[in-house]
Amino acid sequence: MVEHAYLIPLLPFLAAILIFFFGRWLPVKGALIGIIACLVSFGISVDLLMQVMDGTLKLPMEMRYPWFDVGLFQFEWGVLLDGPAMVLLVAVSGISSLIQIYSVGYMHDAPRFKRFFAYLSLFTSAMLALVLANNYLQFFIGWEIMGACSYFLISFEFERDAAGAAGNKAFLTTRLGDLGFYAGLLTIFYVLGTFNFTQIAAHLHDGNVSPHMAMIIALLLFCGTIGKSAQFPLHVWLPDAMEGPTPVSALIHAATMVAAGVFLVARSYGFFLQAPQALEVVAWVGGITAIFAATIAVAADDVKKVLAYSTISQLGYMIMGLGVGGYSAGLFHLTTHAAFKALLFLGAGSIIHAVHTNDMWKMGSLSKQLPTTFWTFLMGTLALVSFYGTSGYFSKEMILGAAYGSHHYLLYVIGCAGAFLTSFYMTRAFSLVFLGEARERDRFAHAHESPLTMTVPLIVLAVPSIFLGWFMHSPETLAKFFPMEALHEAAEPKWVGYVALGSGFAGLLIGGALYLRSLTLVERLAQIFAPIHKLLKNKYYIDEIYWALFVRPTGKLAQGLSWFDFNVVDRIFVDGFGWIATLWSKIQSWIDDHVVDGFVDGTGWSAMNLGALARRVQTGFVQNYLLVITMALVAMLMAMETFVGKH
Amino acid sequence: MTLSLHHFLMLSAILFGIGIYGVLSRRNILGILMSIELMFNAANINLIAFNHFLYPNQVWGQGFAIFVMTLAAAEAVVGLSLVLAIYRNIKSVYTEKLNILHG
Amino acid sequence: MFELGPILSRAFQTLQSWVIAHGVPALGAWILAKSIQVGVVVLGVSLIPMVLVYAERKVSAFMQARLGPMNVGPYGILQTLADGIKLIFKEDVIPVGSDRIMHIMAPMVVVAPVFICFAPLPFGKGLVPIDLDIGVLFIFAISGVSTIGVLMAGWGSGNKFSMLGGLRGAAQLVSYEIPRVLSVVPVLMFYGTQSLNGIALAQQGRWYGIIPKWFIFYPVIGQIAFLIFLIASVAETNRTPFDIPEAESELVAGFHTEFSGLKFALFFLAEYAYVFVSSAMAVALFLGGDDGFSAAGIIPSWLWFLGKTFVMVFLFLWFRWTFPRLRVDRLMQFCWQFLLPWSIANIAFAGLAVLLIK
Amino acid sequence: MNLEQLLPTVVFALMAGLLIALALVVVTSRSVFRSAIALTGALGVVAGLFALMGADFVAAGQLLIYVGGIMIIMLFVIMLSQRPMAKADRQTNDQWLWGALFALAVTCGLIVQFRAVYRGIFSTTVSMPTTVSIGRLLLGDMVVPFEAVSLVLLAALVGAVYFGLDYEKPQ
Repeated sequence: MVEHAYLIPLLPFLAAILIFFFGRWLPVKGALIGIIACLVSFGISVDLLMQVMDGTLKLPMEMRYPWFDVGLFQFEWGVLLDGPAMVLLVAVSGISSLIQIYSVGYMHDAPRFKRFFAYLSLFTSAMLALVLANNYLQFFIGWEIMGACSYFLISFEFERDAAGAAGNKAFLTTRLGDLGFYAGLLTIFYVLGTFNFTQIAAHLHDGNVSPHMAMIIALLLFCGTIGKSAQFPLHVWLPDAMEGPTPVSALIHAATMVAAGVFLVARSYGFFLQAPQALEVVAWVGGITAIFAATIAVAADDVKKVLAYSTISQLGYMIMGLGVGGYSAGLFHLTTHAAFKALLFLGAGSIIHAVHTNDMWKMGSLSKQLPTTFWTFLMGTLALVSFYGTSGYFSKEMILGAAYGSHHYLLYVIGCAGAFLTSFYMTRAFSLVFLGEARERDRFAHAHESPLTMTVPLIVLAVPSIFLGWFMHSPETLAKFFPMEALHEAAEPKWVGYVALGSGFAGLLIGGALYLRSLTLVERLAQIFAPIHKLLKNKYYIDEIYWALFVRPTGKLAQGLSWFDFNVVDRIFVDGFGWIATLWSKIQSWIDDHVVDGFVDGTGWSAMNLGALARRVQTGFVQNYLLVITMALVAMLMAMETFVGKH
Repeated sequence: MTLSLHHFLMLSAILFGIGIYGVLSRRNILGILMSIELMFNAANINLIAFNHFLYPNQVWGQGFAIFVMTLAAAEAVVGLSLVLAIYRNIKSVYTEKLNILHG
Repeated sequence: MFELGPILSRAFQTLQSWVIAHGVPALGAWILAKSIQVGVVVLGVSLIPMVLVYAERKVSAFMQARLGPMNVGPYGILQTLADGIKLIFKEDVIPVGSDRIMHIMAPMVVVAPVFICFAPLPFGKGLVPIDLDIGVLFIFAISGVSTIGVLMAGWGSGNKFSMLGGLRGAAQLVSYEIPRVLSVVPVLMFYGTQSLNGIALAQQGRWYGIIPKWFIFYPVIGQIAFLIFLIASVAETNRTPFDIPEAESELVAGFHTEFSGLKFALFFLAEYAYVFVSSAMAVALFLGGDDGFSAAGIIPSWLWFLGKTFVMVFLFLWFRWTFPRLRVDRLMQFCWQFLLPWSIANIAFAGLAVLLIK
Repeated sequence: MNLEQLLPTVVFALMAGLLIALALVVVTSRSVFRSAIALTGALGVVAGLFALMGADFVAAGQLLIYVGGIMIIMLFVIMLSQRPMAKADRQTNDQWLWGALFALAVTCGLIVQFRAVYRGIFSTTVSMPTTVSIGRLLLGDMVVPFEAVSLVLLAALVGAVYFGLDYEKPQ
């Protein structure tokens, strides 16, 4: 089976093509094909996973096939199957199948149904190809196809201006990061002459890369991660991307595309290990993103925006985990997060499907109307706030433990604060949506549970959200899937875990107390802390800052240049020259009038004849020019032959 | 007498010369384009002849000839659509009518 | 038992050695042998249209529940000959104000390539006139020359309708040439050769002992390629439903309005010869060439080939009485927006299939 | 000299004569349509020369691309921009004499050079079918120019469509 691992990305790709061209005539407009292809990929992945578990398949294993030659360099394509890739394969194909099943119900009567599923399939195949890639080139291809697909999917409802703008923003912002990634790729090829992961690892092991070069490469690659995984300076696109249909948000912004950025760091970990400063940068970017996004989520009103910011925040955790040396912790959190965040997004989709609004303040008490959604959403929430025993608990504990263990105490505190905020905003969202009283009677009355195609994926996803941690958290399993050279994994004291758990609980309690007991108190608090509230509501004015820093200055610069052109260039140079010319001509006319009056006729005559002569040259007749040009060319060649060509 | 490389080269030289004459002397833009095709073909004859007589075990010359043909096709397509555009605008395909740059 | 190939080659060898024995130099003997071969092919090419014209008239008659030509010879077999004689003796009209040279040359330019197209066709075992390594490309390249003839006819008639007919005809021929060539590419990819004989030979054999290994039986790819090739071939031979260039009701008779007598006959000869060449190509490329089912070769290979070819020809005649004519813009749309994408997609499928099989 | 060597020489002489005659018709004929037809013939003869030099694939390609493609488009344009029954205009411009002299000079120079340098180089090997090796070359060592040329063709297509748009009468 393993020699046919390339089928995993290939099947969804074929499905995408089939749906594109023949979707009209296929069952369920082609959606069935996409789902089946994805399920088969999932089956193959699970089969491989089983083989890994019972030890018949040794990891990592690599297969290489020649692709094309350019000069001396031979490019290959191939499959590299190692622990992280294995886990991600299962996660991506499984979640994607569920999301496609869910979409059948959710997109039910949307226009361009067929195209939607083609994009989903293509997107899945790109992500799977990226995960299986054994070289950076293939990785980059998958990465870019995903970028394009995310653009199509985010602006899927392009009739609305906001959706189109969001797609543009996501595309352009991630492009900024990709620029760095691309530069990094070029640097790698310049330094090592290969894109192959194993060969690069060997080079790194032999010390063929100087620490400085490694740092440059690592930071450039990290630019790609910042863009794709929505880390701090470039996180702005992800909340806007919520304009896309909810299954898209679940697929792109929970399980796959943003995970690609984290996966990139994991794949390039060798470079980062050579450059501790770069690792430090990674850790701090992750930490800042984690707390930063969590604070914004506290003030968001849109249920999808809350989840979006929480995604950014959790991605920050993963990046931070990788940055402080917790390789397995970061990837572990990536896996668990994929499951429960997909669940939460799909749950949110189910809610929106029922009440036709995103605003949490217009919901309330929905647990009575949407029981299945309620319970599954509850499980997802518990996993996200790392309630004891859920999958999120184990992975987040590991990250925080790694932060403490590697002596990043400040990051540890930030992490704990983030955990507190996470619990707080999730409790807030949960209470506003499901508990309390129904604030809009009409919506409440019309809300009803979603169809089976939507609820079944929720139930299926709820299982790993709760139990995945139990299966994977033992050090042996983690070592099997996320093997790493040991990096000062000092045993941290027990209280480290308890504090983290406690901060989560605190958030849970405070949030519950506030939003379940009295909403008036919440409003009072919002008034008291009005400036902060306003700041958070406006997302720290980041968009406005970017507008002011980058977009406006460009306009200003253009205006300034135009002013300069008009006032300086025109006034001083052009008019000045004009003045000088006038002066000169006055002098000349004086001389003409008074000194060379006698020669006027002669001058006029000669000027006229010179002009006529010059006029002869410009015949305005193309072939005449051509004749002269070819003659000159032949003359030049002959001259070269005569004077230079003597060997 | 047996065929030697210079026979083919001389033929291509003549063809090239005829092409040059056509380019320089035809009034009609279409005539110029056709003469350019003649010159392309002269070059192609040279490429194939060198390949055949000097490097008979390789096909690089033929590969280049294929590229020349492809580029000739591209040139002809763009050139002819330009001719049509010109014809639409000035209702003529004679070069001396295209003299608005005349000094 | 009745294979023509060995008999013919033995006859040629005998002839050649006899001639050499009588003092003719080897080159002269070779030229003589080739001339005889060429003569046979030319004669065959000239006879085939006569048969086809008769077949067409009979088939159309039966499809319309008529009798068709019955008077000249038994069952009207000699009708075509009589028509030919009539056309030869007709006055040859050259319109005033037309471009005389173009007018005279046009039918020749249309007809001449057809004869060359017969060269690489594998008529049976040992019956390939020239087994060219680039056979498929060669036929496409040579038959493309006929388009020039159509344009010459349109221009040389000095008649607006003729010119329009010529333009439309050439546009159609050039357009349909592309999907036609592309539809053959999967065949070439699978068999790795362009020689028609090689392709026909590669299709011998059976899957599970029953299904012949003809390209048309390759799942999906074979059928798509065959359909596109068939449709494009019908268009290339200017036959209904793609007979826009000579649509009587719209353009009088298109580019051959002004042609009469023998020149008119030449256009017809070219059309029917192209029908035959297209059918033969389809047989060699998709239907296994001379591969047959008879045990121990009771039915010789050339008969298999000709039989299949005439089945294909019948298909062409059948189309004429089944489909209505397309409008000219629909015709182009069908080519560029339907056939072309599908043939390219088919190439992609074939590439994948070849990759997966190897 | 034996007869096997004579045959290609005779064929070459015939083709060379025909080619030069047709090329002269191309540049001297008063009717553009006739020039184009003569050019078509000349291109066909060049294909024959290629076949004579053992380049069978390129010869077929020459026919397919030039005769089956470029020339047909050219004839199209001629038919769209010329009047068939009008009296043919003078087809040479005022500098034709200068052009002729220059072309003659270039031709003579080239012939002298070629005779001096490449005399007496004979073909030694028997020609083999070249399709396979050309395929390997185009997708092997020449793959980058191959892709680049496909881009050029795409650009040419887009350009042709752009120039062909009729701005006067939008639909």
